[in-house]
Parts: sequence; C-alpha cells; structure tokens
Amino acid sequence: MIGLLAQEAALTDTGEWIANGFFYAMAAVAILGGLKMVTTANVVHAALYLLVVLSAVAGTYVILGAEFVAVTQVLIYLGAIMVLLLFGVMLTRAKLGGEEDLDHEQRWIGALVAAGMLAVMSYSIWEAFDTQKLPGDRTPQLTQQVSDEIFSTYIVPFEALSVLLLAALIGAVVVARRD
Amino acid sequence: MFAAEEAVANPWIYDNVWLIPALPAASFVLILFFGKRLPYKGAEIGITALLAAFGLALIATFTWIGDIQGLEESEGEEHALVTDGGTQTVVLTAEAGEEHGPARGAPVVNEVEWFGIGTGANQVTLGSDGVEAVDGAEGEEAAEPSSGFNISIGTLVDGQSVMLLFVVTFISLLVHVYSTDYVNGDRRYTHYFAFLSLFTASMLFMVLASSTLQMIVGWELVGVCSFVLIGHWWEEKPNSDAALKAFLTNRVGDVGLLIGVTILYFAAGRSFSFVTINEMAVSGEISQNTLTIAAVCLMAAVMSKSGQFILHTWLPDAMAGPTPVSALIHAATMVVAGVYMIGRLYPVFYEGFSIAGSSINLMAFIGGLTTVGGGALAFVQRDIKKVLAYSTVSQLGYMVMALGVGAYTAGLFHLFTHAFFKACLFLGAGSVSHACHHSFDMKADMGGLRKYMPKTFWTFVIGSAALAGIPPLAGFWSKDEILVGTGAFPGTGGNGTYTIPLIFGLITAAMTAAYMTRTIYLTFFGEYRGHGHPHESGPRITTPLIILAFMAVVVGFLNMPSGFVDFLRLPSGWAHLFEDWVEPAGIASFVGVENGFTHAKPSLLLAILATGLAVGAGVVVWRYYERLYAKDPKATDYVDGPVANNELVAAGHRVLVEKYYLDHLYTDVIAGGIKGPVARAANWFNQNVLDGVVHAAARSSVGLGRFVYRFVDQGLVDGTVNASGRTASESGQFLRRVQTGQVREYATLMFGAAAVLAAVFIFAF
Amino acid sequence: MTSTLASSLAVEFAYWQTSIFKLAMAFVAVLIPAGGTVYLYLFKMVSFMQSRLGPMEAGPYGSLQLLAEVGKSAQKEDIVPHKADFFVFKAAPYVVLLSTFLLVLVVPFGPDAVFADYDTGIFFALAVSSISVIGILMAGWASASKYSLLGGLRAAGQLIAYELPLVLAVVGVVIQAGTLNMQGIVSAQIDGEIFGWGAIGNPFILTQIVGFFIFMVAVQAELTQVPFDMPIAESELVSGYMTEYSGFRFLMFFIGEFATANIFAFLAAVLFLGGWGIPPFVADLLFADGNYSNWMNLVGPLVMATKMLGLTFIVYWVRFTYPRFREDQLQKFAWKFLIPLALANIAATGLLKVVL
Amino acid sequence: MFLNQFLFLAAALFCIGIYGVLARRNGVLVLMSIELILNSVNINLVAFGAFHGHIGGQVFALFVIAVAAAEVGVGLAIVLLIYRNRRSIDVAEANLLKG
Repeated sequence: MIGLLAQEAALTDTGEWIANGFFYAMAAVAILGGLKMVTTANVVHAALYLLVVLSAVAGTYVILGAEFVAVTQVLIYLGAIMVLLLFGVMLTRAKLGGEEDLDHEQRWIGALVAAGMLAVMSYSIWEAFDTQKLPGDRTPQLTQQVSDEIFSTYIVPFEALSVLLLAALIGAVVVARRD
Repeated sequence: MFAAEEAVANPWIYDNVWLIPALPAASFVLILFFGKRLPYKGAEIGITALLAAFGLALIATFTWIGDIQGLEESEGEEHALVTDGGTQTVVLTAEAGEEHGPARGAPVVNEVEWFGIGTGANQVTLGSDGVEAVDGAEGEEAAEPSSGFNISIGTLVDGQSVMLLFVVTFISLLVHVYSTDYVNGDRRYTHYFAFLSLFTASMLFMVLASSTLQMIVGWELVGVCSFVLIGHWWEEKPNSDAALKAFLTNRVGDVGLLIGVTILYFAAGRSFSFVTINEMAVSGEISQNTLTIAAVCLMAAVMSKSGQFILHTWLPDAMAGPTPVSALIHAATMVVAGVYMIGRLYPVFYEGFSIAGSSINLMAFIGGLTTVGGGALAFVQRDIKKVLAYSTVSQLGYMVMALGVGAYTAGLFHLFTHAFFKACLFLGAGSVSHACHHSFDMKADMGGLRKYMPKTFWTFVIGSAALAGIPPLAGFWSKDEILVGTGAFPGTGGNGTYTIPLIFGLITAAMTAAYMTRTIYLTFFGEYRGHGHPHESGPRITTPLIILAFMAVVVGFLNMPSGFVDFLRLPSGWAHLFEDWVEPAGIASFVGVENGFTHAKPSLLLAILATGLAVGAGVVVWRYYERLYAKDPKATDYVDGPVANNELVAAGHRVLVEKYYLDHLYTDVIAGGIKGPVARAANWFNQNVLDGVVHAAARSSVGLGRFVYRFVDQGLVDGTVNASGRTASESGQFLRRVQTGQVREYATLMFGAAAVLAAVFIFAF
Repeated sequence: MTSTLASSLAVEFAYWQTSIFKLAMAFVAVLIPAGGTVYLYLFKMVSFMQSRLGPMEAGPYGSLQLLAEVGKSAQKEDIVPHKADFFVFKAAPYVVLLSTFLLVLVVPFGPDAVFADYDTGIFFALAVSSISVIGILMAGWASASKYSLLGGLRAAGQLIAYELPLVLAVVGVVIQAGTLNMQGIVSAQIDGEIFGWGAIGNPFILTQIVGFFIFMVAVQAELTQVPFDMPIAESELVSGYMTEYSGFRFLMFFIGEFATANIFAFLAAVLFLGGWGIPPFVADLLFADGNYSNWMNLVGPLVMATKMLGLTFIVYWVRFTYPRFREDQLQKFAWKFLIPLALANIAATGLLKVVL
Repeated sequence: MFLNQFLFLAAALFCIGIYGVLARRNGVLVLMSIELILNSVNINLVAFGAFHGHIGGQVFALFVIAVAAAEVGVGLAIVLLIYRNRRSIDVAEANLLKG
C-alpha cells in the first residue's frame, strides 16, 4: 500500500522525498531481512525472511518505474518460487524449533569474503557513479513497451529461455522421480 | 477476411484455402485429446475432418477450373493475384502469354507476415520483383526483400497445388474409411488415426506452402509422421528399424534440401517465395551455375524423399507400417512430395539442368535408372506389398524422368493417375492379406484367391492393368505422354532428344506389365497355398477399392490428345483438359521464351509399340507361371526354370534378391568400411611405424642408458630426484586438504579470489 | 473515485486525504460484500435449499446473526498452541487477509471509481492472489499439528495446481482485449461489437465461455470451496490448516475466505461480464453523453454488486451441491484437463485474434 | 535519487547472499541465498535500465526471474533427491568431489 502511494507521489515534483523515504525504508527492510535470513536458526523463518526481502525488492522496482517487473516478481517469486521453497522445506522435515547445525562452523571465512567483496564493490561503485542522478521522470513504463521490446529485439533470448524452461521442467521431473 | 475492401475480389476459397490443412490438423489435436473417449475411438473425427477438407478441396478444384475456363474464353492477359493481409495487388507478369495459346491461371498467393527481424514492425514484404502494384495503396510498403529478415506464411493456389489438394484429400479420405476396418481392434487405434490426420495435414500444408521455408516445415512434418506410422507396431524390431531407416535416409536428402533452399534464398535476393524464385530463375537473374548447384542439392532431397536410386532403400522397408499407411505414403503423400517439389520449383531445375534441347541430364538419368532398376527388383519379391513398393519406386522414377526430359505436364499427370491406381493396388493388397491371416507372402500363403474374393480380384486387376498401361485405363494415357515427351521417337519433337530415357521407359513398360502379371497370377490364380479359409473383406474395405478402381479407369480421359478426341468425334474442348488446368503460369510464362519447352506431338505408332510390349511381356509371364504351376500346384519356390538351370540368370537373380547389394553398401561398406580400414590403417601404422621408431629409440637409449646410469644417474640425478619427489609428495599432502570436495569451500575460494583480484585491478590500475 | 466527488463538490482533496478515503473504501468494498454474501448465501440460501429456516433470532430474519458471530469470536480467548511457532502462527491470518485487500485494489467499480488503475491491473490481481498460499503454508506449519501440516501441504499443492489454469484462463481474455489494464478490459467489452452489432457490447463470456468455465472452476479450487475442500476436509483433517486457530484469528481466515470469494467474483465480472458497464443501448437510453461517466461512477458499483451476487451464487450453489474430490482426482483434473483445455483456449484465441 | 542508492542496496544484498551460500549447510538455505544474489542482480539491471532510459534492463530482469524459477525447480529436485538418498540436506555431506 505504501509502495503504491510512493509511486504516485514520485510522479509529482514535491514527491521526490517520499520516494526517497520509501526507498530507504525498503532498503532497510531488505538488508535487515536478508541478514536475518542468513543468520536465523530456523529454516522456515529463513524462507519467510526471504519473502520479506523479495517484497521489498519489488518495492524498489516500483520506485524505478518497472511496474511489470515488480508484479512479475510478486507472481513468480512470492507466488511460485517461495511456495515451492516452503514446500521443499516442509517435505524435508523442517523442525519447528531452531536447529543448531544450520551454519557451517567456519562461517567466519564466509563473512570475511562477503565483507571483502562488499568493500571492493562499494568502493568501485562509488568511484564509478559518484552522485549521478536517475532521470527525474520515472513514469511507469507500459507493459506494452516491455512486450514490444521482448518480441522484437530480444526474441531470440526469449525463445532460448522457453527452451531452457522446458529443459528445466523435464530435468526436474527426471531428477525427482521416485524410481 | 477483409472481403469488403478488396479491389479485386478473390473467390472465397482462395483466401480460405488454409482451412484444408487446418481441418486435419485440428482433427489430430482433437483425436489426441478426446479420441479415446468417443464411441468410434476418434475415427469419426478424422473422417469428418477429411470429408470437410475434401469438400473444400472440391470447391477449390472447381473454382480453379472455372477460372481457367473463364480465362480461356476471355483470352485476357494473365495476372497474378498477390494478396497481402487485407489489401491486394494485381500483378501483370512481364511474359504475358499471347504467343502460346490460351492464357492460364497464375498462382494466387495469400501471405501474412509471420515475423520479421531487423525490419520495423508491420513492414510488408512482397517478395517478388515482377510485382508491380496497381492498387497503389500498398505500393510504397513493398520493401526491398533484402532489408532484413522477414518470414511470411501463406498459401499458394495454382493448378499444381489444387490438383494435389484433390488427390491427397480424396485418397486420405478413402484410406481413413478403409482403416476403420483394417486396423480395427489395434491397441493404438486412436493414435493411428491421430497421426493419419496429422500426416494428411502436413502433406496439405506442404502442398499449399507459398515459400521454400514453409515447404521445409511441411516436408519435415511429413517425414516425422511417416516415421511414426511406419513404426506403428514398434514392438517388433524390424518395424522400428524400418521407421528409423526411413527417417535417417530422409535426413540425408534433407541436408541437400537445406543447402539448396539456402542457396536459392540468397540467389533470389533473400527471398523464400516460390513466385520470386521461379520468376528470377526464368528471367535469368540467377546465374546458370547457381541454379545448377541448387538443383543438384534439391535433387538429393528428391532422391531421398521420392525414393530415387540410390536412396530408395528405405521405401520397400517402409512396408512395415500398416497397409493403409503404405497406400497413403505411396499414392498421395510422402513419396510424391519430392516430385511435387520439382514441379513447384520447376524453373530452377529446368534452367539448372538445361533441360531444353539437351539429350540427357542428371534428373532424367536418375529417373530412368530408378524406373528400370526398381522395376527389375519387383520381379524377385515374394511379399506382395514389396512388389508394389518397388513398382512405386519404378513409377516415381518415371515421373522424375518425365520432369527431367521437360515433359512437365506428363510427369504431374502420371503422379495424378498413379495416385489412384497405386492406392487401389495397395488397398487391394491389404484386403488380400486381411483374408490370408495377415500374411503378405504371395508364394507361401496365397494363390487362387479370385474365387474367394471377387471384388478385390477385379479391382486389383483393373489397378494392375492401369499400372501396366493397358489402354484405355488411366496409366496408359500418362505413360504414353511421358514416352512421347522424351521427344526421341520420330515425329514427336519434345524439348530435346532423350533417347536413353525413351528406351528406359519402353523397357519399364514391358517390365511393369510382366511383374504385375506375375503378382496377379501368384495371388489370384492357381490353387490356394495358405491355410484356413480366405473370405472377401467387408464393405468398408471393398467400397474404397471399387471407388479407386473406377477412378483408375476414368481419370486418364482427362488428358486425351486432341488427335484422339477428333478421331472419336468428341467435343474438341475435351482434349488435354488436365494440361490446361494444371500447367501454371509460372511455367507457362516461359513457354514463350526462346528454347522454352514445347509439348510433344502424340504418336499413334509409339502408343501401339508400348502397348504391344506391355501385352507381350504380360503374356510371356503368364505362360511361364501357367506351366510352372501345371507341374506343381503347391510350389512355393523356383522348382524348375532358368533360375535353377542357368548360372547367369541365377547370378542376376541373386543380385536382384540382394537388392543390388545397396544395403550392404551402406551398412557394411560405407558405415563398416570407414571404421574398418581406418582401424586397420591405424593398427598397421602403430605396429610398423610407431613401434619401429620406438624400438629403435629404445635400443639406442638402452645403450646410452647403461652409460649414463653408471656415471650420471647414480650420483648426480638420484639425489635431485629423490629430493624433488619428497617435496612433491609432501606439498601434495598439504594441498590435499584444500580439495575437501566441499562445494562451499570451492565457492569460498572463488569469491575470495574474485574479491582480491577485483581489488588488485581497482587499486593497481 | 475521488476526482468525481471532488469536482461535484468543488473541493480539492490533498493527496493524503484521497489516500485515506481510498483505504476506508477498500475496507468497505471487502467487508460489506463479504458480510452480505455470507448472510445471504451461507446462512439463508443453503437453509432454504435444505428446507429449513436458518438463523431467525438475531434481528429480523436473523439478519444480525453475523454481528453476533463476530462478537462471539472476538471475545474468545486467542489460543496459541504450546509448541507452535508463536510469531508465524500469529502472522499467518494477516498474510491471508493482506492478499484479499491487495486484490480489491485494482478492481474497477466505475470509470473513475477504482483504487489504483494500474497498467498491469489483472496481472497484479493474479500476483497478489497467490500470496494467500504463503499464509496458509505458514499457518499449517506453525501450528505444530499433524492435521494442520497435512492441510497446509494439501492446500499448497492444490493452490499451485489451480493457480495455473486461473492465470491461463485470464490470458484468453487479455489476448482478446489487448490489454492487462482492468479498465481497458471493461471498455473493450463495452465498446466491443459482435459482428458489427454493438447493442450489448461484447461481454467476453460469449467468446471466452471456455475461459469463464475454467476461471470459475479454478476460483472454486483457489477458495477451497467444497468440491475442492481437501485441505480443510473436516472428516479427515478436522479443519486442515485452521485446526489450531480459534477466536478472532479463525474469524480472519473466515473473512479472508469469503471476502476473497466476492473479490474473485468481482474479477470474473470484470473479465467476462463487462465489469461496471451496462449494455450500451441501455446506457444510451438512460444517460445523456455528458453525464455518462459521472452516472456510471454511482451506478457502476451497484452493477458490479449485482454481477458479483450472481457469480457468488454459482460458487455457493456448487459448494452445497457436489461431494468432495479425492486428492488424486483433484490434481488430475487440474493438470490433465483444465490446463490443457486452457492452453487450447489460448491457442484458439490467439489464432482467431490473428486471423480475424 | 541517485543511481548509487540502488547499486549499494544491490551490492549489500549480493554480499549477504554470498555469505549465505558460504556459511549455510542446509541445501534449501543455500538455494534461498542464491535467490538473493539473483535479486540483487535484478535490482542492478532495472536501475541501469532506468538510468539509461532503456527498457532492455527490465526485459533482462524478467529473463532472470524466469531463469530463477527454472533454477529453483531443478535445485529443489536435486535437494529432494539428496534428502531421499541421505536423509539429510546438509550440503557438507555431499563431498564426493573430495580429492
């Protein structure tokens, strides 16, 4: 709901700060949710935190005027992928309370590597784009524009993608068969 | 579609001719999904769809004929109608045919753009250089064909495609009806009908294709369907082998097809359109050499699809499928695809092989070879279906030969007549085997059947007589026209003097009559040699037989020479109707060009000669078998006679039985031969050259080694080696711990290294 | 919605005022129809079908029965099972309800009477409708009860299976209308013509009758209404994922279920019955050109309500008529019948769209 | 609004995802972390698309979402298979690559 307000607000001249505020809220939610996701001791909780992160990311798409991508994110990620993951979690007997051995004992190496990457990336992002601004007019792009682009310029990747999905479908069935 | 706005209204059927392939295609889907639940297991859907498609094909045929008659009356200039989406342009072809008698209908092309790459959306491409917009509205949008990559999908209606629409829907309808009895109770009854429908749909799709690309789609679909249907009873190994063989042999030719189409695409200024390619080939815009290469490549496709020597081997094996499928494959759909393609791109072949004025070319030669070679093989078969299969090979060779000598109409006319009597013969063979407990062996399980199944017998005899070219049945007219078309017989004057094809043709005429007589004798005369009691088949089998036999009698009269018509005092309009209807403007347009092909003049003498040969050969064979079975009524093999007594004949017989050793050539010599000698050569090289070198090196090094051992090795080297060995071993032991097999740790290393590398790049440069 | 109001009252509303008004109206649009249909159909219609009177005590003809039920539920103790995952258990009903409220956002009730007129309207609706599955899975898992977990898993399997035909059925409409926008779909139907005859527009139920059938069946399954109520199945799973819930949280699930039924009926009305539109010839008779838009903003919600009542009637009618599917039949029906049928429908629609 | 805002968010999510992949033992959790990484890539794609006023960014974000769906399908199938064979989805136990 707030995201929708923010998107409408962003279209007005005075609404920039709303959009900014909304973005920082979303970013905070996403990062906190992400951190909780990788540290929590409960698999289902992790999945739910991921859900929160994905919703927040959908919110940032809305700010960027990518309405169709945002809705697709909700439909595919929240509606399909997350349900599938939760399904998988439950099928593999997730315990109700926490589990101790979810993390590797040498996770500090992972943390070190991740922190190192973050440092390098932040530095290079800052060097490269400094204070460059996004265009002021972020009117949501029409679905038709997206579809026109997919079915003209990107028709070949699109077709390749359909083949990939088919292969994944068959692959998943073959891998998970019970015989 | 947009009938109201059209400048020149096409007849409804021309715009909606796509319905004809769409109906069987829809039937395929419906049968697949709902077939098993229906009272007749899906057969009713197929038959209904085919009935509707046949009705539409009839409408198309009569509309087309009406157009031709109208054009003939008005003697107007010819124009091609090119419809594009909704608007239409009338095209005046440059070569309007005043010089060559009545103008004929030009192809009606209906195209919608399927998709384009690299051009703006909605760009319309009329892929024809000779196209000149009269309508004006769309004229500017007729983009250069070279600006990007557009694929149109559409239909092309002309005499040739209308003729095949009629034949395919007609035969397929009869085959559907026939199959309801013949495969009754089969475990994959529903699937059988589904694929029968799809087979028909793909063939119709190919027939109506307006571009080479579309034709390839249809061509491959036909191939896939034939694969499925030939292997219908795939549980038995030979059947699935036959299906694979058909499919793989066809792939060989498909390579040629793809290359040929690609060459033509670029040669014709990036166009797949038949009309464009043909017009450019005729007008000389594509160089002779290009056309020759393209024609040779396409010829490979024809050889595989239409069973020409030396790629014909799959065709007799394809008899493994159910008999109605064989009928459909041989009469109407698959094997005529190649012949149809030659006709469709005839200018390419005509120019590419310089058919006019020469006396032999690749196409005529392959056709002639096939017709004689296939005919000879038919003599030694025991399987009635194989006789017919080799007969088909032979007759296809006839058609290709006809097209090769420039007798275009004669070739297509033979395709037309052959469809009816060959379908009749195949279905008859099916009926016979139905009676003889599903055996096809003429010698072991048949004989004397004329008493038990008179309807099958008489229709089979009519079909055989038509095939053998006994006047006045259908085969006579078309075969005679081909013989005349070679132009080698005195006084006929065709496009060249093709003496060798004429001789081949005459030999085949005699052979055809001979092996068909043999077949009839073995099947229907003498005493019954099988077991059980044969009986006449049911009405769903005999009715199609009777219809087809009737057609085999009458269709020949569609193309009587005018001399004959005058002789019988018939209306002069009855002469060469087929020629008027089928010969398209694309071909007609270059009849007027210098050195273009002309129609040969029929010769009574040649007709009498060919008929005499056929009758003579038939009589000789008849006498032979009569005497053979007089000695032993139950003979199932050659008890006596030249094969048993004469070494030379026996050798020839062996060659024929082994099918010219072609299968051995492919499996043993080519496939086996490549791997065998290569392996042997490698072995020899290994044994002699490499080993020799190694041995020599070894001997010399042993000497050297002894020397070195004493002085260098023991002292200096050993110490170093041992030290380095220990180092390697210990460092390996250490590094082994890195290789934990944990994907996670590899990922850690990877990401860590990436971070470090990135940092190095950022800060160092 | 508010712009008309503003222009007629000659008042400028601030952005936040508009937003709050919309939020309030969203509650109205969800809760009033839910209460109405529950009383009308769940209490009364089914009683009449079964030859009894139904609730008669609270209010005239028992019309206040629903308030009584709400009051009863609200004062019950909010029990959380001992071993349950406290937070997830409590949050699950809200997720289900959130999906319901997000759904109503894009439903147009008039030319301007819409909460958010998104370019991707129907797509958005389908996307948020799938969120409720997550709430159900959360409820099923967090209850620490075998019945709940089984119910949750069954629900998830069923909702995944029927989400597909639901989406695919809509695709046919989208192809025909040429837009994902709900207003666009409505106006495509109002302005449409049937072979040049435009008196009743072109409600897509005529051309998309197959899509309508698939949509309604899938809706029935998405709502876990009776022929598809394996996840709840009282006789084997007590009450499925809702087993451990009581009091107000149970009520929220209840509201979520029945309000979603109404909103799916709204969606079906928009997709197949012309939405808020009335047949053009009636509109021509009733409203002069200038006033059409204003009038429709008032009449539109009533029209929508009427169509919704008709469609929910079908849902409840089926619910009280048919016996329950078996689990394998249920899955088979979705994967082997509905989805191929929906795909065939899409193929046919696409083909006809290109050809015609 | 700055472009950097989005890029930093994406970088943060990316690194969190990497930490998840490196630190978690549970196969499903690793899959989830990969989803996080893919999402951060999507943010970048969409942000750059908006930055350059080009819609291709969105198109590729859509492609990535579709690929993610395929990835989860196959990934979960593998995890389920491991679970069925070993009664555990600890990725640390799947170490047949061990040298």
